[in-house]
Amino acid sequence: MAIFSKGIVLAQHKEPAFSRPIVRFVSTHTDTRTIGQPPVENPDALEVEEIIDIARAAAIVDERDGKLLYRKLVRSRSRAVAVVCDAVDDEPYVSSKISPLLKFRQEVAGALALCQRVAGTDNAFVMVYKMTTGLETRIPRSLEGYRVVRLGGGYPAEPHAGRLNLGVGRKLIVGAGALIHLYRAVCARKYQSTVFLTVAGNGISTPMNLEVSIGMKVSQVLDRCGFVDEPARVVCGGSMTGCAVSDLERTCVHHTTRAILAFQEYERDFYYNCIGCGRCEQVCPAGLNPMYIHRFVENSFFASLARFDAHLCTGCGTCSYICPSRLDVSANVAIAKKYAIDHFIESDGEGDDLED
Amino acid sequence: MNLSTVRKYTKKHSVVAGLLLKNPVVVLGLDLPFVIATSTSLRNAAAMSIMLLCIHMFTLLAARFTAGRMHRWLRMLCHIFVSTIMMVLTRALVVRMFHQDILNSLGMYIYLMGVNGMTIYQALAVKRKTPLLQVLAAAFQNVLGFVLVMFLLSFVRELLGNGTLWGVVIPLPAVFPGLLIPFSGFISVGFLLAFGRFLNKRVTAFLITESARTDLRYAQLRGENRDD
Amino acid sequence: MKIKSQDAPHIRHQERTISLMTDVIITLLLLYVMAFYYYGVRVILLGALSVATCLAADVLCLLLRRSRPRLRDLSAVVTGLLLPLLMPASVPYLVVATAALFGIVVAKHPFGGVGHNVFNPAAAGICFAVICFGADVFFAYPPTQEKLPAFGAIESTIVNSPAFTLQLGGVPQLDLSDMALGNFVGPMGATNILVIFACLLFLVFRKTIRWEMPVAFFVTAALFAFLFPRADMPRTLSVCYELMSGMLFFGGVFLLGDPVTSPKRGWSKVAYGVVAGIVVMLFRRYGNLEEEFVFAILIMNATVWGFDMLGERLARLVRGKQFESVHGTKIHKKA
Amino acid sequence: MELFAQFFVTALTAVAVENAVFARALGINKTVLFMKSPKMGILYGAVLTWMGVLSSFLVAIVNVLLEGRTGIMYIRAPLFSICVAAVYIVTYLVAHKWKPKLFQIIKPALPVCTFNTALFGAFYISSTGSYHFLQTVGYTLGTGVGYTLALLVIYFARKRLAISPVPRSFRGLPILLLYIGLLSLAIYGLLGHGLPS
Repeated sequence: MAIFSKGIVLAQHKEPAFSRPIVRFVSTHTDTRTIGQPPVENPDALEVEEIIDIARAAAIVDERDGKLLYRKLVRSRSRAVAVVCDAVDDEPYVSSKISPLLKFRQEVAGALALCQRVAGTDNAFVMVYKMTTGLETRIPRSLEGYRVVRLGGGYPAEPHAGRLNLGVGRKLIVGAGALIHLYRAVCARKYQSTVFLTVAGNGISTPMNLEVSIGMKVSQVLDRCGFVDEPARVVCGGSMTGCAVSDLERTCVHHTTRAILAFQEYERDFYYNCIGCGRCEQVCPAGLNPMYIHRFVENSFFASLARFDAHLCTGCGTCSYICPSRLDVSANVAIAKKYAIDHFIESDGEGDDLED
Repeated sequence: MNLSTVRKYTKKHSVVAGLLLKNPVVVLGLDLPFVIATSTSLRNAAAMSIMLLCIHMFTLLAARFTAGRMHRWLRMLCHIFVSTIMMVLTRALVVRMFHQDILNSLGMYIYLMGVNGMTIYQALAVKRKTPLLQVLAAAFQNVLGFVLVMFLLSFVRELLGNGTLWGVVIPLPAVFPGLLIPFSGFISVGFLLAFGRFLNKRVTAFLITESARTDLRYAQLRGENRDD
Repeated sequence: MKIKSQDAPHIRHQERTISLMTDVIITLLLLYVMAFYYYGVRVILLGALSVATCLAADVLCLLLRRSRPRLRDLSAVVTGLLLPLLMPASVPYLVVATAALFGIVVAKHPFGGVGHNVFNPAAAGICFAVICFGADVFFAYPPTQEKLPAFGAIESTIVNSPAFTLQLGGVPQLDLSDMALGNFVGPMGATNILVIFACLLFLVFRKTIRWEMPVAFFVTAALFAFLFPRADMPRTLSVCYELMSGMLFFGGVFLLGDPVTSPKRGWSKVAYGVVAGIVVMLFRRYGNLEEEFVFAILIMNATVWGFDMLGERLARLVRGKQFESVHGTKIHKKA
Repeated sequence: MELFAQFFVTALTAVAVENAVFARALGINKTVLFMKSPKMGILYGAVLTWMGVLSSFLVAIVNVLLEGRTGIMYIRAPLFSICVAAVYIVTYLVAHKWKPKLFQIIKPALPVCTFNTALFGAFYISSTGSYHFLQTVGYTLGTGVGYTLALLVIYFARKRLAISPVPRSFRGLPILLLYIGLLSLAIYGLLGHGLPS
């Protein structure tokens, strides 16, 4: 999306969580379980099928899109032109991909080598988000011999991760956490029992990156980091796309949980209706017109929605962020997207979990 | 649910709502041009009402006899001629009743009454089997609706736009001559219809609350009786 | 612990609609200061009356619509401040009140209130006032630098405005620097060209109005005036007079640039500005009144929907091309 | 030459300034205010233009014959009706006989657009304004074109108003009338003084 990649510049509140060491906060009886086989001494001797079997047996889920890693490997075996380690943390407060990447460099490098063998290509690199605000830890140019590509641009940068001009063909894009777990599964025969997530927000006393066991309650994680004050909102996921948690006791950390944010102020006041300033149209990275989609949905006027291509929405939430009237534009656009996919679009099944 | 209160008020309600909401002018949009353009003074309203009365009644009378005897489009032509002839005659009548300058204030609309939509379409709708009196009664009701809207609008527009009522000067602090121009006819018809709907909504809500209240009263009575 | 649920995103931009409204209000107050310098205290009274009428009508309509009246909703204030600036300083108070009432009660609230009005309330009110009270009341401009009495009848000599001279086919003998400084007869707020230009820069810088539409509008109007001067004068002089006289500059910034009644996409805005420029100049040339700008604005407001839909169609074509270039396949449509 | 100039000026006047719908509120009823599709509006406008232009030939002749006679107002209306009725009959029969497919299309629009106040209004204006032949034809043509444009404008206005939260009392006809009223206010401003009627 060359001309439509407008994007918005957000204040990245990644510090201090980004520079602090990653704390392991795991429950022991899940952490110690392993796959039945003995560990291999040199991973380079493994066959491609063995790697895929290990990935399947260790039940590794790519936190990037919540898909099983071995499926992606099978899809892209000896077909991809490049292997990309995705550490693009473009949402504010979230650094749960980039900071493990910087801490476990050997794991990432080894897993990248494995993925290269599976994909049958020698083109592999790491992709990070070019952060404008100054970080205390500087991001190296290269990481264990792999080139580190910095992805610039405004907020919705992750959709463009697959769109670097590496020539036509498929790219195998795997999140950093999944790579680390893959290497652990190969070398130490461990299940993926943990995820990396960021706990931050102005409601948290000590923001940090944690490695948390899957299935742990949100309340436990929050207690580990401590509150400044009673938070008004607890968000499971990124600050732009995450969903607010209503019951902390019954919500658990799962594979794709990137962050747990606690905010004090309550941001929302419905005061105006849309005055048609057109800012949402200016910032929409997909080139849609969220204002008209919003109005059509508000007046339940679905028949004429076909011309707005609501199914191209990437759900980045930029329109709601920019809206001066604090309207829930993105929620209505999501409704319109669902309607459009049901009524106007016939979905093509194949190849949707690999970036073309 | 106890409907006695509803029955008590339904007649008034139907009068209030029916005249404004079941009106051929505002519901079927018939004769909107005349209502919009010529409802600028009570004289105009009276003249147009008289003309429409004569034209409409006589044309529907004719339609009652042409019904079923000839083809639809030929019927239409007959009605057109009848209404045009009636227009010419009633025009002379109106000029005799009012002063000559009614022609200037009405302009070409007085001629266009010969092809007004209400007469043409409702004459086509007349069936052969329907009794004559019923046809005439329906026609009279339609004309009544037109007269009502005409007089309401022209009252407001003449009073505020010209500061007079039936030519008599009413001392007002300010007049708005813009109200005598067709665009304010559009706007005032729109507001009149909206006001009618608003009134209808209020009356319906009042009826519902009233009947609910009477329900409550009856229930209490019954409860007391049970206690005895 | 009390947790409120809310849709994403959970952080919002700090800019608020009320800040957009306050930007416009600040610029309008600046114009009021200039008008006060030229015409005296009557200007302030006119503005206060207009704002009060607009607010009262707004609250009344909101009550009738069974919704909570919000006094901090500043859109009515903007309308009320706009109205007197387009009128001569000697205009009776009744005219201002009538225009305000018409704008709010007819042009704004029946169409759905703030943000949904098809026609600009201020423009509609001005149009109604012009038709109601006639050109001799509305276009009777007092000379500048004359302090008008606050109340009572105004017996001041009526001076022909340059717009009137141009409409008669004459050439206004005015110094251009005087015109730029606003020292010529005309609507009480619309003559301070330099101040309005500063306001335009401020609003564009604050992104309250986008730059495409005013630029396209003024360029088109200037080109039209350059190609077809109304009287025999140098073409550049014709451009200056046409742009500076009457309501054109003021309206091009504040009435045409009103975000509610203007297209949304960039290219729609450009096309809208171009067509608006042509229509305004044609109205000026062939209209029978001295200043036809507001009527042209009303007509253009009716076409915004068409411009937006055309812009959507164009954007859809571009999106299809993008989709093909990225995914190699067409966007699948149900038959 | 200046005859044709007058022709075009009269036509343009009838299209824009003295638009039948916006300036004189002629030819509107529920059928044309609530069109199903823009095609329908174009059909109605086309039929009205066709009937108008054809009958305006006869009407112009009638105007010439009646020029300066006394008692015009008694025989003018019947004569106009006869002219339009003659064109109506001819069109009906010809379409019915030779073009049955076309006839099926225009059948619903034919009576509505023939005996239409917009059409007769154009004739009366051309008669009272004592237009000559070309002016009469041009004015009728312009009226037809302006009527078509007005129907399209009204259709798209309804589309626009469908996505704004109009108060319930104003939904449908009232808000549409307000819309037309404001547009007609703008057009009246272009005219600037009273309408000839």
